Amino acid sequence: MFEHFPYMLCLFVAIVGIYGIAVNGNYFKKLISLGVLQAGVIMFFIAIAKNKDASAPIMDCLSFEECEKVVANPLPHVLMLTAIVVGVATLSVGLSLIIRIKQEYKTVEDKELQKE
Amino acid sequence: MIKNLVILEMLLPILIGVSHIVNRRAHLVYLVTCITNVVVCVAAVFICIHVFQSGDMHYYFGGWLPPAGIEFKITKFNSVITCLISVISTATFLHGKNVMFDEIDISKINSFCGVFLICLAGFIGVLLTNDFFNLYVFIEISSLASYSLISISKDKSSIKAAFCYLIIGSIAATFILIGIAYIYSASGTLNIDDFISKLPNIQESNSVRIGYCLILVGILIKSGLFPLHTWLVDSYKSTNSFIVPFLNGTSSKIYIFLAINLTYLIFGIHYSFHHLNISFIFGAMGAMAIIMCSLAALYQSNLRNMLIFSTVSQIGYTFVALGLGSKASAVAAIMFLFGNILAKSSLFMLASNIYLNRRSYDMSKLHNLKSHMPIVVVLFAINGASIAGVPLTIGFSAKISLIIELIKKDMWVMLAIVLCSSLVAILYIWKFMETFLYSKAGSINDSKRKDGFGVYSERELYFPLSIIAFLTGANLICGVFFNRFAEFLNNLIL
Amino acid sequence: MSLFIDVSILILVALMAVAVVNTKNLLHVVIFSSVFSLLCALLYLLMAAPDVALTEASIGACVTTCFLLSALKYLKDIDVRAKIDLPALIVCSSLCALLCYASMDFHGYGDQAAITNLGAVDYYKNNYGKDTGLLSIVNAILASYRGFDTFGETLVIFLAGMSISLIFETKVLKK
Amino acid sequence: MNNKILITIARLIFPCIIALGFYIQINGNNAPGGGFQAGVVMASAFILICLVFGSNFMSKILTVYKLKVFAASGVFLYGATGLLCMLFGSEFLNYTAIENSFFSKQTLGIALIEWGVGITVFSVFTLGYYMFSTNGGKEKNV
Repeated sequence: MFEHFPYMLCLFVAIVGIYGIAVNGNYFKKLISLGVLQAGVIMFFIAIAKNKDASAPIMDCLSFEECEKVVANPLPHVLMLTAIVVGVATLSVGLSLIIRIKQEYKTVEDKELQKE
Repeated sequence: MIKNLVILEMLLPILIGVSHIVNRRAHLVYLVTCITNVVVCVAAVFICIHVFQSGDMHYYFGGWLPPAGIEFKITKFNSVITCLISVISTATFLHGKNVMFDEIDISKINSFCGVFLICLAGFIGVLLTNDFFNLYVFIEISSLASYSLISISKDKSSIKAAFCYLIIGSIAATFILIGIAYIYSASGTLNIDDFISKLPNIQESNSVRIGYCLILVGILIKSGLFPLHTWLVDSYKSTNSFIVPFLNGTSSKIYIFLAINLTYLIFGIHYSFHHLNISFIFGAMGAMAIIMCSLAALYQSNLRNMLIFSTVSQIGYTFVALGLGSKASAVAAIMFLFGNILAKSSLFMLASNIYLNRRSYDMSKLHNLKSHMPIVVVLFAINGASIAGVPLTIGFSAKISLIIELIKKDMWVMLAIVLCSSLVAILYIWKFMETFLYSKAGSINDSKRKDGFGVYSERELYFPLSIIAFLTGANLICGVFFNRFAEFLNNLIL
Repeated sequence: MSLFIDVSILILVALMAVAVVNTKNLLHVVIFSSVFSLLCALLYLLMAAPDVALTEASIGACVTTCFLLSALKYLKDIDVRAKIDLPALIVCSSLCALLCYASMDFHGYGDQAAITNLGAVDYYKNNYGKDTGLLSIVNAILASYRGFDTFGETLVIFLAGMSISLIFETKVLKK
Repeated sequence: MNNKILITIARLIFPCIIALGFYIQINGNNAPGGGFQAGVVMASAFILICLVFGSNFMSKILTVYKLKVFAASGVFLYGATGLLCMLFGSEFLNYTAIENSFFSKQTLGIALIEWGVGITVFSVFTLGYYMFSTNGGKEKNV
């Protein structure tokens, strides 16, 4: 059970993000909770890629046989570079929408915006 | 040579869309985008013919074979859907010149067309890709593009709707990403064909089951099934009426294609219907969608809201057909997909033309339309008939094959729901047809109408109406030659 | 021992995530989210992922905080703290329990005999030098083996830029 | 914001950040780095200028239109490299087709790719910050 503990913590961070989106009425805090959700998923992928006392997947020579060393799984790292950048792109588009909502409706609270 | 055509179909919209930032003349941008759409449509048709002649096509990016590199797999099923998507996007663009220049201000048209083309490329990528993570990247491209397309309109509530769509869409995409994480850790590969070959010996593990459910939930949110459809109603209600036919024809329908692909082709009927009982989920949510949204459509006095709610109820029909778990029911679902794409997109185009003439979607202002726009009323009748399921249209053949399947599985309650809801569908289509045909005593008659403040009479709209007539003709042809069409769909899914 | 360090940093990150979600003042939320990103970058470094750590530190901590702080100018700081919403708490905790139960099937944290280390990763390890001539396997995969993903991602960034300029330029003043 | 201390420090730091950005970009092959991180570091240099010297000064150097053209040229560079490989007869993004004696195996194609990504990321994040701080160019503060 204990060696699955990191996976559970990463999933806990993702669930805290979902809880934040559900509970917070303020659109700004919903967006930041969305960032927390995506960070949780990225941690989950990187935890899958970890090998016991592995070093970074950057080799010292061009063929793996010569400079053999325990290396973390490089594939999830590549996927997560994409996921981080996608998260920032969504966050910046959401932020510009929030600013326009604030200028048009004078408020960013969910309750007041539902009234219209 | 044909292999490079796949890349042309994918890359040309991206490069042209990116280059739209540079030139600022709106009419030139509009023209170039129309040409690009037509070229993509022609390329899609060529690929479709080639695939039907010589079987599936594989394209390995960077020359790396599947487990290492990314792969596009063009089968019969997704090449036909790609043709349909590009036909709808070409029709939206060719028909929408007046609507676009009326609704979107000139300075934003070049960025609008650029984002539109990248959105189209994203949808084509979602259809053709054969790699889980590449699927997530293209889902993210197409949804990020549709957030900004939705947020541009004269009505300020489109900004709020775009933000809600962004939050819900990002949660759905993150669910798909967690699902991919579970499937990757269980099977070790990201390639879909590789995963299918490894599925039999990892069927029992929980992580594959949870991964499958998470991806399915993400896809259901994005396809706008009943309990998760609020973002769809809000965003289509408030956005500019140029983009609604395109988004209705492509964005939610592609995720229905993904649902069909996931349950029937990747995981197979045995796994999805006997290992985990998803027929209950599809059936229950589909039935709720049909009941609630057809009744909601009945009480709408606004033409566009009625069409939106009838779209959500049509999605409900598709998922009821999907929930039955046999190949014939999958064919019925695809028929609903075709019918909804063709008929509902042309209905939304007609609504935007009516808006150009009457400057309002409200029923009180749409009286006596037949005297001003007779062709629009005729086309509305035909497409409305296809939605309601009147004979000689795709809607009818889809409903008949669904009813046959329901009788075979003797699900009488569901049969009752489908029958009475198609009755309700006829009612709400007739409600608007009646307002078009008869003029109310107190309604504004044509003498007092203020022509000239941007009101388009029908003479100026002949070309857009011919586009809609083409779509309606395709609808009718497939409806009339019902058995050949059904047999054509049958060999789509082997 | 290394497992103990990873878990302790993860607990710190989880506490910071709870802090980000439950704080009342918006300025504090932005600062906490920046600290959260920095802790994530440290965590990725410990999990032998320097590329992801560099990206998370630069994008997550620096640019996101700049965007959020410059956006705070338009919003007023104080927000009413949401009281603990019991139904949401129950749903989220049951979802968390479900996902954690499913993750019990995974290979153990750091287990080298995992299925994810076979297959495509073996191919990358054996001929990253022959094919691409780069020393860093992550960049070899990022640029050439899965180069189409990176192309899609460049498109996502380009789309973000276009959407920001589309959404903001409402009434562009004619020069 | 004509605070002397900030201006002198900004003048000193700016070239160092740009140099760090180029280092990360060029050394992306053999060390953790690459297009995304380099683009962000260079964008942070220009955000520093926007903060210290005000967005008026910034818009003199890099107007919104120039940044958009940079972003478009980055994606174009990426797509053109892929098409170049297709012209030489192999698949899209297969850099062995454009191999070069000076650059070893695929590093020429990969370098072009990384530069395209770096330019796009740099221009999008600088454009984003400029839009947020000046509300789309309408409130040009000092």
